Amino acid sequence: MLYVAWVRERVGTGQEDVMPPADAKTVAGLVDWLAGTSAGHAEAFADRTRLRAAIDGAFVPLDSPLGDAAEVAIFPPVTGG
Amino acid sequence: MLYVAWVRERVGTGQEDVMPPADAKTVAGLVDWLAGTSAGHAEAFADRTRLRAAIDGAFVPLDSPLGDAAEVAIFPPVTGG
Amino acid sequence: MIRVVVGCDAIDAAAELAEAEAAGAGAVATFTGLVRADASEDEGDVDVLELEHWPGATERALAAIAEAARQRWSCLHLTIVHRVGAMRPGERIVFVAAAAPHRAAALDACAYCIDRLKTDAPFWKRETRDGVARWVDARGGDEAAATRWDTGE
Amino acid sequence: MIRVVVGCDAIDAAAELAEAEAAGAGAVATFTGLVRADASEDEGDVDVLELEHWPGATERALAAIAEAARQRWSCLHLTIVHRVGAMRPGERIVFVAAAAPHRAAALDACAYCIDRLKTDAPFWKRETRDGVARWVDARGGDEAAATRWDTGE
Repeated sequence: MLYVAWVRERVGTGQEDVMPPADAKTVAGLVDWLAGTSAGHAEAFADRTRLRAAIDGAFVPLDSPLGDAAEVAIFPPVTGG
Repeated sequence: MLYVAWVRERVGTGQEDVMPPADAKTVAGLVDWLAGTSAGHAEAFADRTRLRAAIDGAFVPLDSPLGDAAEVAIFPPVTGG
Repeated sequence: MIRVVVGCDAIDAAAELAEAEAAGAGAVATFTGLVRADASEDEGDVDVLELEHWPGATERALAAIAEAARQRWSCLHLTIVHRVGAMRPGERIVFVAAAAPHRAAALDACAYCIDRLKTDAPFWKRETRDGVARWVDARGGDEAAATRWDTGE
Repeated sequence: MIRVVVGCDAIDAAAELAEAEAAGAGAVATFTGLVRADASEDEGDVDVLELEHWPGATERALAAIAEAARQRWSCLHLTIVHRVGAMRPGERIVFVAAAAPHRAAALDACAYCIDRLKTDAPFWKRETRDGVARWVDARGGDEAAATRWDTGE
Protein backbone atom coordinates (compact mmCIF):
# COMPACT_ATOMS: atom_id res chain seq x y z
CA MET A 1 0.00 0.00 0.00
CA LEU A 2 1.06 3.54 -0.76
CA TYR A 3 -0.54 6.52 1.03
CA VAL A 4 -0.11 10.15 0.01
CA ALA A 5 -0.76 13.64 1.45
CA TRP A 6 -3.35 13.71 4.29
CA VAL A 7 -4.20 10.04 3.77
CA ARG A 8 -0.58 9.27 4.70
CA GLU A 9 -0.70 11.61 7.67
CA ARG A 10 -3.88 10.05 9.09
CA VAL A 11 -2.84 6.44 8.46
CA GLY A 12 0.50 7.30 10.06
CA THR A 13 2.73 5.82 7.36
CA GLY A 14 3.42 6.29 3.66
CA GLN A 15 3.83 2.62 2.88
CA GLU A 16 2.83 -0.72 4.31
CA ASP A 17 2.58 -4.35 3.20
CA VAL A 18 -0.82 -5.90 3.75
CA MET A 19 -2.45 -9.32 3.33
CA PRO A 20 -6.12 -8.55 2.64
CA PRO A 21 -8.72 -11.31 2.95
CA ALA A 22 -9.81 -13.06 -0.24
CA ASP A 23 -13.23 -11.34 -0.24
CA ALA A 24 -11.59 -7.88 -0.78
CA LYS A 25 -11.90 -8.09 -4.55
CA THR A 26 -11.98 -4.35 -5.39
CA VAL A 27 -10.09 -1.23 -4.25
CA ALA A 28 -13.19 -0.24 -2.24
CA GLY A 29 -13.29 -3.69 -0.61
CA LEU A 30 -9.62 -3.33 0.30
CA VAL A 31 -10.31 0.13 1.79
CA ASP A 32 -13.22 -1.32 3.83
CA TRP A 33 -10.93 -3.93 5.29
CA LEU A 34 -8.05 -1.46 5.90
CA ALA A 35 -10.41 0.92 7.75
CA GLY A 36 -10.80 -1.77 10.42
CA THR A 37 -7.08 -2.22 11.02
CA SER A 38 -6.47 0.96 13.09
CA ALA A 39 -8.07 4.21 14.26
CA GLY A 40 -5.80 6.10 11.86
CA HIS A 41 -6.90 4.00 8.91
CA ALA A 42 -10.54 4.47 9.95
CA GLU A 43 -10.09 8.26 10.06
CA ALA A 44 -8.22 8.39 6.76
CA PHE A 45 -10.85 6.35 4.95
CA ALA A 46 -13.98 7.83 6.63
CA ASP A 47 -15.14 9.79 3.57
CA ARG A 48 -14.82 7.63 0.45
CA THR A 49 -15.84 10.50 -1.84
CA ARG A 50 -12.55 12.19 -0.96
CA LEU A 51 -10.39 9.20 -1.88
CA ARG A 52 -8.74 8.36 -5.17
CA ALA A 53 -6.77 5.26 -6.07
CA ALA A 54 -4.14 3.86 -8.38
CA ILE A 55 -3.17 0.26 -9.11
CA ASP A 56 0.46 -0.24 -10.06
CA GLY A 57 0.80 3.44 -10.91
CA ALA A 58 -2.36 3.82 -13.02
CA PHE A 59 -5.29 5.90 -11.73
CA VAL A 60 -8.43 3.74 -11.31
CA PRO A 61 -11.97 4.17 -9.92
CA LEU A 62 -12.52 2.87 -6.39
CA ASP A 63 -14.73 0.04 -7.65
CA SER A 64 -11.96 -1.39 -9.83
CA PRO A 65 -11.07 -5.05 -9.31
CA LEU A 66 -7.72 -5.60 -7.60
CA GLY A 67 -6.71 -8.46 -9.86
CA ASP A 68 -3.10 -9.34 -9.11
CA ALA A 69 -2.12 -5.81 -8.14
CA ALA A 70 1.39 -5.48 -6.69
CA GLU A 71 0.94 -1.92 -5.40
CA VAL A 72 -2.27 -0.06 -4.53
CA ALA A 73 -2.10 3.68 -3.77
CA ILE A 74 -4.79 5.62 -1.87
CA PHE A 75 -4.68 9.43 -1.87
CA PRO A 76 -6.84 12.60 -1.91
CA PRO A 77 -8.04 14.17 -5.17
CA VAL A 78 -5.06 15.85 -6.82
CA THR A 79 -4.58 19.62 -6.44
CA GLY A 80 -1.67 20.48 -8.69
CA GLY A 81 -0.74 23.40 -10.90
CA MET B 1 -8.27 60.55 -48.40
CA LEU B 2 -5.81 58.11 -46.87
CA TYR B 3 -4.64 55.00 -48.77
CA VAL B 4 -2.72 52.12 -47.22
CA ALA B 5 -0.72 49.06 -48.37
CA TRP B 6 -1.49 47.92 -51.95
CA VAL B 7 -4.33 50.43 -52.27
CA ARG B 8 -1.73 53.17 -51.79
CA GLU B 9 0.64 51.54 -54.28
CA ARG B 10 -2.04 51.25 -56.99
CA VAL B 11 -3.50 54.70 -56.45
CA GLY B 12 0.05 56.05 -56.50
CA THR B 13 -0.16 58.17 -53.35
CA GLY B 14 -0.83 57.69 -49.65
CA GLN B 15 -2.85 60.86 -49.25
CA GLU B 16 -4.89 63.23 -51.34
CA ASP B 17 -7.49 65.93 -50.85
CA VAL B 18 -10.65 65.40 -52.86
CA MET B 19 -13.92 67.26 -53.54
CA PRO B 20 -16.46 64.51 -54.22
CA PRO B 21 -19.80 65.37 -55.84
CA ALA B 22 -22.79 65.84 -53.57
CA ASP B 23 -24.37 62.54 -54.69
CA ALA B 24 -21.47 60.53 -53.16
CA LYS B 25 -23.25 60.05 -49.85
CA THR B 26 -21.59 56.83 -48.67
CA VAL B 27 -18.05 55.46 -48.60
CA ALA B 28 -19.01 53.17 -51.49
CA GLY B 29 -20.33 56.15 -53.44
CA LEU B 30 -17.08 58.01 -52.81
CA VAL B 31 -15.11 54.97 -54.02
CA ASP B 32 -17.27 54.80 -57.19
CA TRP B 33 -16.43 58.40 -57.96
CA LEU B 34 -12.71 58.03 -57.09
CA ALA B 35 -12.43 55.00 -59.41
CA GLY B 36 -13.15 57.33 -62.32
CA THR B 37 -10.42 59.82 -61.49
CA SER B 38 -7.41 57.80 -62.75
CA ALA B 39 -6.35 54.39 -64.04
CA GLY B 40 -4.55 53.81 -60.74
CA HIS B 41 -7.68 54.54 -58.73
CA ALA B 42 -9.69 52.27 -61.03
CA GLU B 43 -7.24 49.41 -60.51
CA ALA B 44 -7.05 49.93 -56.74
CA PHE B 45 -10.83 49.92 -56.37
CA ALA B 46 -11.67 47.20 -58.92
CA ASP B 47 -12.65 44.55 -56.34
CA ARG B 48 -14.82 46.10 -53.65
CA THR B 49 -14.84 42.89 -51.59
CA ARG B 50 -11.15 43.44 -50.93
CA LEU B 51 -11.58 46.99 -49.62
CA ARG B 52 -12.09 48.17 -46.06
CA ALA B 53 -12.70 51.72 -44.87
CA ALA B 54 -12.41 54.03 -41.89
CA ILE B 55 -13.97 57.44 -41.28
CA ASP B 56 -11.95 59.74 -39.06
CA GLY B 57 -9.97 56.78 -37.70
CA ALA B 58 -12.92 54.46 -36.97
CA PHE B 59 -13.43 51.29 -39.05
CA VAL B 60 -16.78 51.39 -40.89
CA PRO B 61 -18.64 49.25 -43.47
CA LEU B 62 -18.41 50.46 -47.08
CA ASP B 63 -22.09 51.42 -47.12
CA SER B 64 -21.66 53.86 -44.22
CA PRO B 65 -22.83 57.44 -44.80
CA LEU B 66 -20.00 59.92 -45.13
CA GLY B 67 -21.71 62.57 -43.00
CA ASP B 68 -19.23 65.37 -42.43
CA ALA B 69 -16.16 63.11 -42.49
CA ALA B 70 -12.85 64.97 -42.41
CA GLU B 71 -10.70 61.94 -43.33
CA VAL B 72 -11.70 58.78 -45.16
CA ALA B 73 -9.23 55.87 -45.33
CA ILE B 74 -9.41 53.03 -47.86
CA PHE B 75 -7.24 49.96 -47.36
CA PRO B 76 -7.10 46.17 -47.79
CA PRO B 77 -8.37 43.78 -45.09
CA VAL B 78 -5.87 43.85 -42.25
CA THR B 79 -3.31 41.05 -41.94
CA GLY B 80 -1.56 41.65 -38.63
CA GLY B 81 -0.13 39.48 -35.87
CA MET C 1 -2.77 47.75 -16.07
CA ILE C 2 -2.71 47.99 -19.84
CA ARG C 3 0.58 48.03 -21.74
CA VAL C 4 0.52 48.61 -25.49
CA VAL C 5 3.68 49.01 -27.55
CA VAL C 6 4.00 49.35 -31.34
CA GLY C 7 7.50 49.76 -32.66
CA CYS C 8 10.39 48.59 -34.82
CA ASP C 9 12.49 47.17 -32.01
CA ALA C 10 12.86 43.43 -31.33
CA ILE C 11 10.31 42.24 -28.75
CA ASP C 12 11.83 41.23 -25.40
CA ALA C 13 9.36 38.47 -24.49
CA ALA C 14 11.17 37.56 -21.27
CA ALA C 15 10.95 41.11 -19.96
CA GLU C 16 7.31 41.39 -21.00
CA LEU C 17 6.44 38.10 -19.30
CA ALA C 18 8.24 39.20 -16.13
CA GLU C 19 6.27 42.45 -16.10
CA ALA C 20 2.96 40.61 -16.51
CA GLU C 21 3.92 38.21 -13.70
CA ALA C 22 4.76 41.13 -11.43
CA ALA C 23 1.10 42.24 -11.50
CA GLY C 24 0.48 39.79 -8.64
CA ALA C 25 -2.02 37.51 -10.41
CA GLY C 26 -2.02 33.74 -10.01
CA ALA C 27 -2.17 33.02 -13.72
CA VAL C 28 -0.38 34.48 -16.73
CA ALA C 29 -1.09 33.35 -20.29
CA THR C 30 1.03 34.54 -23.20
CA PHE C 31 1.02 34.26 -26.95
CA THR C 32 4.06 34.87 -29.13
CA GLY C 33 3.72 35.11 -32.90
CA LEU C 34 6.90 34.49 -34.87
CA VAL C 35 7.64 35.27 -38.50
CA ARG C 36 7.39 32.01 -40.40
CA ALA C 37 9.53 31.28 -43.42
CA ASP C 38 6.48 29.77 -45.13
CA ALA C 39 4.21 32.57 -43.96
CA SER C 40 1.42 32.16 -46.51
CA GLU C 41 1.90 29.33 -49.03
CA ASP C 42 4.66 27.07 -50.13
CA GLU C 43 6.17 29.17 -52.90
CA GLY C 44 9.67 29.42 -51.55
CA ASP C 45 10.89 30.86 -48.29
CA VAL C 46 10.18 34.35 -47.07
CA ASP C 47 13.35 36.44 -46.82
CA VAL C 48 11.82 39.56 -45.29
CA LEU C 49 8.42 40.36 -43.83
CA GLU C 50 7.46 44.01 -43.71
CA LEU C 51 4.63 45.20 -41.57
CA GLU C 52 2.91 48.47 -42.42
CA HIS C 53 0.59 50.03 -39.90
CA TRP C 54 -1.50 53.13 -39.38
CA PRO C 55 0.24 55.13 -36.66
CA GLY C 56 -2.12 56.43 -34.02
CA ALA C 57 -5.04 54.25 -35.11
CA THR C 58 -2.94 51.15 -34.37
CA GLU C 59 -2.23 52.10 -30.78
CA ARG C 60 -5.88 53.06 -30.25
CA ALA C 61 -7.07 49.74 -31.68
CA LEU C 62 -4.70 47.68 -29.53
CA ALA C 63 -5.54 49.64 -26.39
CA ALA C 64 -9.27 49.13 -27.06
CA ILE C 65 -8.77 45.37 -27.49
CA ALA C 66 -6.69 45.14 -24.31
CA GLU C 67 -9.18 47.20 -22.31
CA ALA C 68 -12.11 45.07 -23.52
CA ALA C 69 -10.25 41.92 -22.45
CA ARG C 70 -9.25 43.40 -19.10
CA GLN C 71 -12.85 44.25 -18.25
CA ARG C 72 -14.44 41.06 -19.60
CA TRP C 73 -12.11 38.70 -17.72
CA SER C 74 -11.20 40.93 -14.76
CA CYS C 75 -7.53 40.85 -15.68
CA LEU C 76 -4.95 42.54 -13.49
CA HIS C 77 -2.67 43.16 -16.45
CA LEU C 78 -2.81 43.06 -20.23
CA THR C 79 0.16 43.50 -22.54
CA ILE C 80 0.09 43.76 -26.33
CA VAL C 81 3.40 44.41 -28.09
CA HIS C 82 3.37 44.48 -31.88
CA ARG C 83 6.38 44.92 -34.06
CA VAL C 84 6.25 46.89 -37.31
CA GLY C 85 8.76 47.46 -40.11
CA ALA C 86 11.08 44.81 -41.55
CA MET C 87 11.55 41.42 -39.88
CA ARG C 88 13.18 38.10 -40.69
CA PRO C 89 11.82 34.56 -40.17
CA GLY C 90 12.09 33.42 -36.56
CA GLU C 91 11.73 36.94 -35.15
CA ARG C 92 8.82 37.84 -32.88
CA ILE C 93 6.09 39.86 -34.56
CA VAL C 94 3.55 40.01 -31.72
CA PHE C 95 3.45 39.24 -28.01
CA VAL C 96 0.34 39.16 -25.83
CA ALA C 97 0.25 38.55 -22.07
CA ALA C 98 -2.81 38.38 -19.81
CA ALA C 99 -2.59 38.14 -16.02
CA ALA C 100 -5.67 37.15 -14.02
CA PRO C 101 -6.52 35.50 -10.71
CA HIS C 102 -7.48 32.20 -12.40
CA ARG C 103 -6.24 30.32 -15.41
CA ALA C 104 -9.39 30.27 -17.54
CA ALA C 105 -9.61 34.08 -17.46
CA ALA C 106 -5.94 34.50 -18.37
CA LEU C 107 -6.11 31.96 -21.20
CA ASP C 108 -9.34 33.37 -22.66
CA ALA C 109 -8.21 36.99 -22.40
CA CYS C 110 -4.96 36.13 -24.19
CA ALA C 111 -6.76 34.20 -26.96
CA TYR C 112 -9.29 37.02 -27.33
CA CYS C 113 -6.59 39.65 -27.80
CA ILE C 114 -4.71 37.74 -30.48
CA ASP C 115 -7.91 36.81 -32.35
CA ARG C 116 -9.17 40.38 -32.23
CA LEU C 117 -5.97 42.04 -33.30
CA LYS C 118 -5.87 39.85 -36.40
CA THR C 119 -9.04 41.56 -37.64
CA ASP C 120 -9.37 44.83 -35.71
CA ALA C 121 -5.89 46.35 -35.79
CA PRO C 122 -4.57 48.16 -38.87
CA PHE C 123 -1.55 46.08 -39.84
CA TRP C 124 -0.68 44.95 -43.35
CA LYS C 125 1.97 42.35 -44.15
CA ARG C 126 4.22 42.30 -47.21
CA GLU C 127 6.50 39.36 -47.87
CA THR C 128 9.61 39.31 -49.99
CA ARG C 129 10.62 35.99 -51.59
CA ASP C 130 13.47 35.79 -54.09
CA GLY C 131 13.51 39.56 -54.28
CA VAL C 132 9.78 39.80 -55.14
CA ALA C 133 7.52 41.59 -52.65
CA ARG C 134 3.80 40.85 -52.39
CA TRP C 135 1.06 41.85 -49.99
CA VAL C 136 -0.35 39.03 -47.88
CA ASP C 137 -4.06 38.31 -48.33
CA ALA C 138 -6.34 38.23 -45.31
CA ARG C 139 -7.33 34.77 -44.07
CA GLY C 140 -11.03 34.01 -43.86
CA GLY C 141 -10.45 32.07 -40.67
CA ASP C 142 -9.34 35.21 -38.88
CA GLU C 143 -12.80 36.77 -39.15
CA ALA C 144 -14.38 33.59 -37.81
CA ALA C 145 -11.89 33.41 -34.93
CA ALA C 146 -12.60 37.00 -33.96
CA THR C 147 -16.39 36.81 -34.20
CA ARG C 148 -16.62 33.71 -31.98
CA TRP C 149 -16.01 36.06 -29.07
CA ASP C 150 -19.14 38.03 -29.99
CA THR C 151 -21.49 35.13 -29.36
CA GLY C 152 -20.37 34.25 -25.86
CA GLU C 153 -18.28 31.17 -25.13
CA MET D 1 9.60 17.56 -29.00
CA ILE D 2 8.29 16.94 -25.52
CA ARG D 3 10.01 18.47 -22.50
CA VAL D 4 8.80 17.48 -19.02
CA VAL D 5 10.56 18.64 -15.86
CA VAL D 6 9.50 18.06 -12.24
CA GLY D 7 11.80 19.47 -9.60
CA CYS D 8 12.47 21.75 -6.65
CA ASP D 9 14.34 24.44 -8.57
CA ALA D 10 12.83 27.80 -9.50
CA ILE D 11 11.31 27.72 -13.01
CA ASP D 12 13.20 29.78 -15.60
CA ALA D 13 10.23 30.85 -17.73
CA ALA D 14 12.32 33.00 -20.07
CA ALA D 15 14.62 30.08 -20.90
CA GLU D 16 11.66 27.74 -21.35
CA LEU D 17 9.90 30.20 -23.65
CA ALA D 18 13.07 30.65 -25.70
CA GLU D 19 13.39 26.89 -26.09
CA ALA D 20 9.77 26.56 -27.23
CA GLU D 21 10.27 29.40 -29.73
CA ALA D 22 13.38 27.72 -31.10
CA ALA D 23 11.25 24.81 -32.33
CA GLY D 24 10.57 26.83 -35.48
CA ALA D 25 6.79 27.16 -35.14
CA GLY D 26 4.90 30.35 -35.97
CA ALA D 27 2.92 30.41 -32.72
CA VAL D 28 3.88 29.81 -29.10
CA ALA D 29 1.34 29.89 -26.27
CA THR D 30 2.41 29.71 -22.64
CA PHE D 31 0.79 29.49 -19.27
CA THR D 32 2.51 30.37 -16.01
CA GLY D 33 0.92 29.52 -12.68
CA LEU D 34 2.17 31.53 -9.70
CA VAL D 35 1.73 30.85 -6.01
CA ARG D 36 -0.99 33.18 -4.76
CA ALA D 37 -0.99 34.58 -1.25
CA ASP D 38 -4.75 33.98 -1.05
CA ALA D 39 -4.48 30.54 -2.62
CA SER D 40 -7.77 29.09 -1.39
CA GLU D 41 -9.94 31.41 0.73
CA ASP D 42 -9.49 34.67 2.56
CA GLU D 43 -8.32 33.36 5.90
CA GLY D 44 -5.03 35.21 6.06
CA ASP D 45 -2.10 35.08 3.71
CA VAL D 46 -0.24 31.95 2.74
CA ASP D 47 3.34 31.98 3.98
CA VAL D 48 4.50 28.76 2.37
CA LEU D 49 3.00 26.42 -0.20
CA GLU D 50 4.32 22.88 -0.24
CA LEU D 51 3.72 20.59 -3.15
CA GLU D 52 3.91 16.85 -2.65
CA HIS D 53 4.00 14.58 -5.68
CA TRP D 54 4.38 10.94 -6.58
CA PRO D 55 7.80 10.56 -8.14
CA GLY D 56 7.80 8.55 -11.32
CA ALA D 57 4.03 8.60 -11.73
CA THR D 58 4.16 12.42 -11.97
CA GLU D 59 6.61 12.46 -14.85
CA ARG D 60 4.64 9.73 -16.65
CA ALA D 61 1.38 11.64 -16.21
CA LEU D 62 2.85 14.92 -17.49
CA ALA D 63 4.52 13.22 -20.45
CA ALA D 64 1.22 11.52 -21.35
CA ILE D 65 -0.63 14.86 -21.23
CA ALA D 66 2.03 16.59 -23.35
CA GLU D 67 2.10 13.76 -25.88
CA ALA D 68 -1.70 13.78 -26.19
CA ALA D 69 -1.64 17.55 -26.83
CA ARG D 70 1.23 17.25 -29.30
CA GLN D 71 -0.64 14.71 -31.38
CA ARG D 72 -4.08 16.32 -31.17
CA TRP D 73 -2.92 19.78 -32.25
CA SER D 74 0.14 18.78 -34.33
CA CYS D 75 2.45 20.74 -32.08
CA LEU D 76 6.14 21.02 -32.85
CA HIS D 77 7.01 21.38 -29.19
CA LEU D 78 5.37 20.93 -25.81
CA THR D 79 6.91 21.90 -22.48
CA ILE D 80 5.51 21.17 -19.02
CA VAL D 81 7.63 22.22 -16.04
CA HIS D 82 6.16 21.69 -12.57
CA ARG D 83 7.80 22.70 -9.35
CA VAL D 84 7.51 20.60 -6.19
CA GLY D 85 8.58 21.17 -2.59
CA ALA D 86 8.30 24.46 -0.69
CA MET D 87 7.42 27.72 -2.46
CA ARG D 88 6.50 31.26 -1.48
CA PRO D 89 3.77 33.53 -2.91
CA GLY D 90 4.77 35.03 -6.26
CA GLU D 91 6.97 32.10 -7.26
CA ARG D 92 6.19 30.04 -10.36
CA ILE D 93 4.62 26.67 -9.65
CA VAL D 94 3.91 25.51 -13.21
CA PHE D 95 4.88 26.54 -16.73
CA VAL D 96 3.38 25.18 -19.95
CA ALA D 97 4.46 26.10 -23.49
CA ALA D 98 2.98 24.87 -26.76
CA ALA D 99 4.50 25.64 -30.16
CA ALA D 100 2.46 25.03 -33.31
CA PRO D 101 2.23 26.33 -36.86
CA HIS D 102 -0.94 28.34 -36.09
CA ARG D 103 -2.22 30.21 -33.09
CA ALA D 104 -5.42 28.27 -32.39
CA ALA D 105 -3.48 25.01 -32.09
CA ALA D 106 -0.88 26.52 -29.78
CA LEU D 107 -3.50 28.20 -27.57
CA ASP D 108 -5.70 25.10 -27.32
CA ALA D 109 -2.80 22.74 -26.68
CA CYS D 110 -1.55 25.01 -23.88
CA ALA D 111 -5.02 25.28 -22.28
CA TYR D 112 -5.51 21.52 -22.59
CA CYS D 113 -2.25 20.75 -20.79
CA ILE D 114 -2.94 23.03 -17.84
CA ASP D 115 -6.54 21.83 -17.51
CA ARG D 116 -5.50 18.20 -17.68
CA LEU D 117 -2.64 18.43 -15.24
CA LYS D 118 -4.96 19.91 -12.62
CA THR D 119 -6.87 16.61 -12.54
CA ASP D 120 -4.59 13.96 -14.03
CA ALA D 121 -1.21 14.58 -12.41
CA PRO D 122 -0.42 13.43 -8.86
CA PHE D 123 0.29 16.70 -7.05
CA TRP D 124 -1.04 17.66 -3.63
CA LYS D 125 -0.82 21.17 -2.18
CA ARG D 126 -0.37 22.08 1.48
CA GLU D 127 -0.55 25.69 2.61
CA THR D 128 0.90 27.17 5.77
CA ARG D 129 -0.81 30.27 7.22
CA ASP D 130 0.21 31.69 10.60
CA GLY D 131 2.23 28.59 11.24
CA VAL D 132 -0.71 26.22 10.60
CA ALA D 133 -0.44 23.80 7.67
CA ARG D 134 -3.48 22.41 5.88
CA TRP D 135 -4.04 20.38 2.74
CA VAL D 136 -5.80 22.18 -0.09
CA ASP D 137 -9.12 20.69 -1.22
CA ALA D 138 -9.68 19.88 -4.87
CA ARG D 139 -11.83 22.35 -6.80
CA GLY D 140 -14.91 21.00 -8.55
CA GLY D 141 -14.28 23.33 -11.48
CA ASP D 142 -11.04 21.55 -12.31
CA GLU D 143 -12.85 18.33 -13.23
CA ALA D 144 -15.23 20.27 -15.45
CA ALA D 145 -12.36 22.14 -17.11
CA ALA D 146 -10.54 18.90 -17.84
CA THR D 147 -13.53 16.96 -19.13
CA ARG D 148 -14.56 19.69 -21.61
CA TRP D 149 -11.68 18.44 -23.75
CA ASP D 150 -13.30 14.98 -23.92
CA THR D 151 -16.38 16.22 -25.76
CA GLY D 152 -14.65 17.88 -28.70
CA GLU D 153 -14.27 21.66 -28.85
